[in-house]
Amino acid sequence: MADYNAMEMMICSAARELEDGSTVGVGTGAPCAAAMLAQKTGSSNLTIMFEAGGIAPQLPEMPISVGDSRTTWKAVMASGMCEIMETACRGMLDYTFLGGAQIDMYGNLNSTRIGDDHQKPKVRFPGSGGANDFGSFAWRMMVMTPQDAKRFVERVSYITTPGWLEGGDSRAKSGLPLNAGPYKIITNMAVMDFEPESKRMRIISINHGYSEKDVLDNCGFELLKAPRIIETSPPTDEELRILRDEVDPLKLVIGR
Amino acid sequence: MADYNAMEMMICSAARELEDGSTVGVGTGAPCAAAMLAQKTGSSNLTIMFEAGGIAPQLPEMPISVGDSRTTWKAVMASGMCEIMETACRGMLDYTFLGGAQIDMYGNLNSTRIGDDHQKPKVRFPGSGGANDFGSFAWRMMVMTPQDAKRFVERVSYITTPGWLEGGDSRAKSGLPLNAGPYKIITNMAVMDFEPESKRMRIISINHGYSEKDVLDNCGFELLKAPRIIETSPPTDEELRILRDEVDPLKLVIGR
Amino acid sequence: MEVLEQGIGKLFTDPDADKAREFFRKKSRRMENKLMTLKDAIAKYVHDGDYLAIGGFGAIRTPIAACHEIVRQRRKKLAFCGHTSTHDFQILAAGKCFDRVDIAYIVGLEARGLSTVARKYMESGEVEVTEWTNYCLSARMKAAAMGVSFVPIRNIMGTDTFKYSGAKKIKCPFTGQYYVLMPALYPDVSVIHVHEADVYGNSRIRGITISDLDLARASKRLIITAERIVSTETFRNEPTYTSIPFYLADAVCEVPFGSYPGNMPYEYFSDEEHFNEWLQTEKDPEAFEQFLEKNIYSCETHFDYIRKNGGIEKMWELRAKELMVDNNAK
Amino acid sequence: MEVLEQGIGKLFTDPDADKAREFFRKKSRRMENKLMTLKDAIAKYVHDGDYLAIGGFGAIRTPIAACHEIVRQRRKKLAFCGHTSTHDFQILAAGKCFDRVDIAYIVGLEARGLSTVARKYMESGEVEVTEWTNYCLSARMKAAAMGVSFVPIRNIMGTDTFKYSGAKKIKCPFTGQYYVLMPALYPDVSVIHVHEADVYGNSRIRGITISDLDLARASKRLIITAERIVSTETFRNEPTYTSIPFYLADAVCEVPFGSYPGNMPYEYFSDEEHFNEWLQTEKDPEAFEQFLEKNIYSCETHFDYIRKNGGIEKMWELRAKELMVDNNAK
Repeated sequence: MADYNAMEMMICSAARELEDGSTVGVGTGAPCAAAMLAQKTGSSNLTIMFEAGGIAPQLPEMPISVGDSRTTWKAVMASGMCEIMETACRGMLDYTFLGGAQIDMYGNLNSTRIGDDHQKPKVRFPGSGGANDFGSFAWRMMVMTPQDAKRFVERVSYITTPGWLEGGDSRAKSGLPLNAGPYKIITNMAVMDFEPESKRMRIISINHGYSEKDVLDNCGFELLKAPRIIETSPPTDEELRILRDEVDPLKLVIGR
Repeated sequence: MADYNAMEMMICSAARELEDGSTVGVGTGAPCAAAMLAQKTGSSNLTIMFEAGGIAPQLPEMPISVGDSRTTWKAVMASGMCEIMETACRGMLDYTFLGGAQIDMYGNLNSTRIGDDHQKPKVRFPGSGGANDFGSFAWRMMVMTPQDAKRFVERVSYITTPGWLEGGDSRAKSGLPLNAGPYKIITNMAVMDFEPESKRMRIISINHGYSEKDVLDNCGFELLKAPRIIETSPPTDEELRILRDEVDPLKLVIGR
Repeated sequence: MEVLEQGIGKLFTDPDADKAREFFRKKSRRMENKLMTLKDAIAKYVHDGDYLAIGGFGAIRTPIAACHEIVRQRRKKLAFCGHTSTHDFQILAAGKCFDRVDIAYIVGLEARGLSTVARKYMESGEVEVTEWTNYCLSARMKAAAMGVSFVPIRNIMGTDTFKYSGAKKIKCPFTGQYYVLMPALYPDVSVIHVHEADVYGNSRIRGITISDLDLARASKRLIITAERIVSTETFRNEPTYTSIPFYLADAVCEVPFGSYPGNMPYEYFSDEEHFNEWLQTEKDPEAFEQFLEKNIYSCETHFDYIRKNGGIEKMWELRAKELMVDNNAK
Repeated sequence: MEVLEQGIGKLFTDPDADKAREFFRKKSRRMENKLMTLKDAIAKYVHDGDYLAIGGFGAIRTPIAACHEIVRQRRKKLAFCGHTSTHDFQILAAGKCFDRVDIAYIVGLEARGLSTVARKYMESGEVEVTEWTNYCLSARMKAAAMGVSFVPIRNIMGTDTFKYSGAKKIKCPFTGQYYVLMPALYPDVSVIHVHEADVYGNSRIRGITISDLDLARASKRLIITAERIVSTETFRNEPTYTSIPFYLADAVCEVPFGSYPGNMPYEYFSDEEHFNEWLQTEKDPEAFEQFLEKNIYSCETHFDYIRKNGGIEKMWELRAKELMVDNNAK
């Protein structure tokens, strides 16, 4: 088996989720690498969109910003924020990748603050940016994140971006677009999805080198388990070659 | 005094209303001719806008349509319907000229139908087009029309475009933008404005060759009179020369 | 949300944003070749009973060839979006293709006059109507393009245009001011004529866009007719100028002079003689039947129609008129 | 209009459309020369206490020179629109120019990391905040650009982002679905950096527009900074490509490299070394004070700043990087 690091594992896992012929809204870093890898490994007809306006670029290298010139390199359109978010709201955006300082059992994300005083927080993070927008509108929201119990918490202290909210049908009742929501959570240890009724996070596959116990120990809430938990397919040599040589030769993402 | 026809008289009257440094939304025909004449006689800094999207063209000839190529000839911008109407709604459109099959004492206009059965009208007209939009949003709405009692009716049978509605403060109460509304009505016989309190149409000047009686006889409702009614200044030789030689040399409008 | 007043007009489309999302979820986003004949595109994507919208401004950058094809294929019981419609309306009324109309501007051809046939059809009682304004319908398309079920605007209050519309009047909860809400308009199918498109549907419009950017986004199915098919590199080299991205389009048809006898900005001016012929001939039902037979029913393609009305010489004459240059073509 | 739920965040601007109309009624629509120095433009149009919005995407096509000038002129107590803000926010936070922020994205510089100084300022309790998302603020600008007091959108429901926002939740009277209403955002003043402008303010943007088309229309006062002043004929010859018409602009300033050290699409890439210097220096308050003195307070113009950071050679290096070509310049 090829030698690879956790970031490479996550990117390869994520890339496989991106169906050919679909659309994905991505940020910088790992999500962008996953989308680029997907395009080069079977999903050549995957359309990448950036919140600032770039549509279907032929990315020559990893962007530094979701609005920098690379995001419109040989793009079919250089548009704007409303074009992208309204395309997503109309139901034309299949996937998005998001992150945050905290994630909870329903896939809710906190990227706003730690501390109870909103006007004087202990730690201030950037806020939603376009995360809540993509997370509200994309049919399937995914997260790629390192797994630890401080990040995977029972309830996030502040819901910046909606997951399944309080689980069950609470998201459907909230007024957010129907049938959209968190789909897969991809960590260095495992891949999780959400149990269809309760909308609670559950393990569906565990990465090579980790045990179920590792996954449970590094999660701050009780993870459900899929009826059958498999081993996550490790990256293939071909995936790794493309990721290292073509997607991220400067190791901006996979070198971390 | 120069020899001129009624249309020339109306266009010259209308042109004088268009303050330099202002914006005007116009249609084809006489309004467009008035705006072009104004630009060549003291209001060189008048910006013409067309509902289909043309902004500040240097009109080379009279357009046939408010969307044809002439409306963007050497324009500063070729935009769209929302750009124009929303610019007007924001309060950036000073004047507009409208017309209709009927007009009433409050300046309400009918360009939709005659007959009571809406689904099967006696006579069907084009409808609002952009008239209601411009009439709702422009600060000052003007009308250029031949005057007769069939057209100037007590109450229009259908309000396509709002004038002062039922007079008084009824327009302000309706929800339409405040302090905008009908301003001047320019006919072959006279110029009318609206009495500030009642918002009823009143004579402010009478064209050379017509009497007050002519004006009253050719109006289907009781016209109020301004404290002082003057004679409308007739077209000057210079105005006529420019109108005939530069604005409408093919007599598409002034030949009618 | 308290509705203070509402129009009595019927809505001919469903403004529900979640239902629209379900439709768009299944719509292809593949960058794949969508080139086909106009005949096939109309056959495949315009069905009896559909809600149809036509791009352009009645006789400017309007897909006239597509309007002819819809008449030729004898589509019936369409609902029609009568937004800035002039010659397009006249053609579809001649074919009695629709029986429901959202009206902003119909039966007229601006400075050219009114269509006798279209007017008679609208006075017949055979057509169900709901009243709006041009901006109302633009705003309804914008709401759909935004993926929501309504937007608030400030016109039509206090008028019969409101009374016969399908709008609702409410109070803004931030300011206490009145607004009318425009229900989103998601047409079943639209046709938009553009200057340049690639085989995937990426499209460029020069000059005014009227309401076509929103219309392209609001429409469930979209047929692009283009003056010219160009390479995809044309778009990728200047992505700033793309008006419509590929995933909105279902079909792409190359139709040179596709807006004739209308005006195509930067390409050709309108054929005013031919418009006059339409308007005059309409006054005699029998002559008009022959006129339609000649100009629509017996034509196989838009080129046939053009050949019967001056052919390529006429096109270059209109081109010279458009550009305001002397005509050098032979 | 029944409000079902509402955020507790304060609105820092008035969404009233009639009050905005009264302002716009008096705004000049004259096509007159508005060219002035950036110094004069900021002095004339940006006042203490104003609500300020900055165009671009934080470090892309962002009027960085204008942000420096605002700090240099020591503007205080501004309200700031924290929409897609990165380096612009970092600069204005360094100057403590604002004490109220509508937050969508702040304190971060995307993949580059977080600004220590901006973060500390936001954790100090000195700044009043209301929470939104990037699209929320875009939609708020769109509402203002439309000349209305709100638009409905479909995000943030059920989240704390809603709870700390100034939005209101209602039911759509057409469909019964829930929507959040975004109050219109009419900034007192905005600065937008463009590729080309004429002396009247007609402007062109190449590449992504982010939210600047709506922002230009929503703003009561608008300062345009441009890479290049071009002739008005440039616009009149291709009116399709005009992004901002002249009557929206109050001032036009020619500021070459005005987005440096940020990225200006088609012109120059970002100076990542210099960004890194900012982020590193911020960690040492004393060093950072000297850094600001050197790079902002002691500079007379943006050219001074550029000269201190690599000068014209650096600009041509960044140009080569932007275009992905070998650097041929000497």
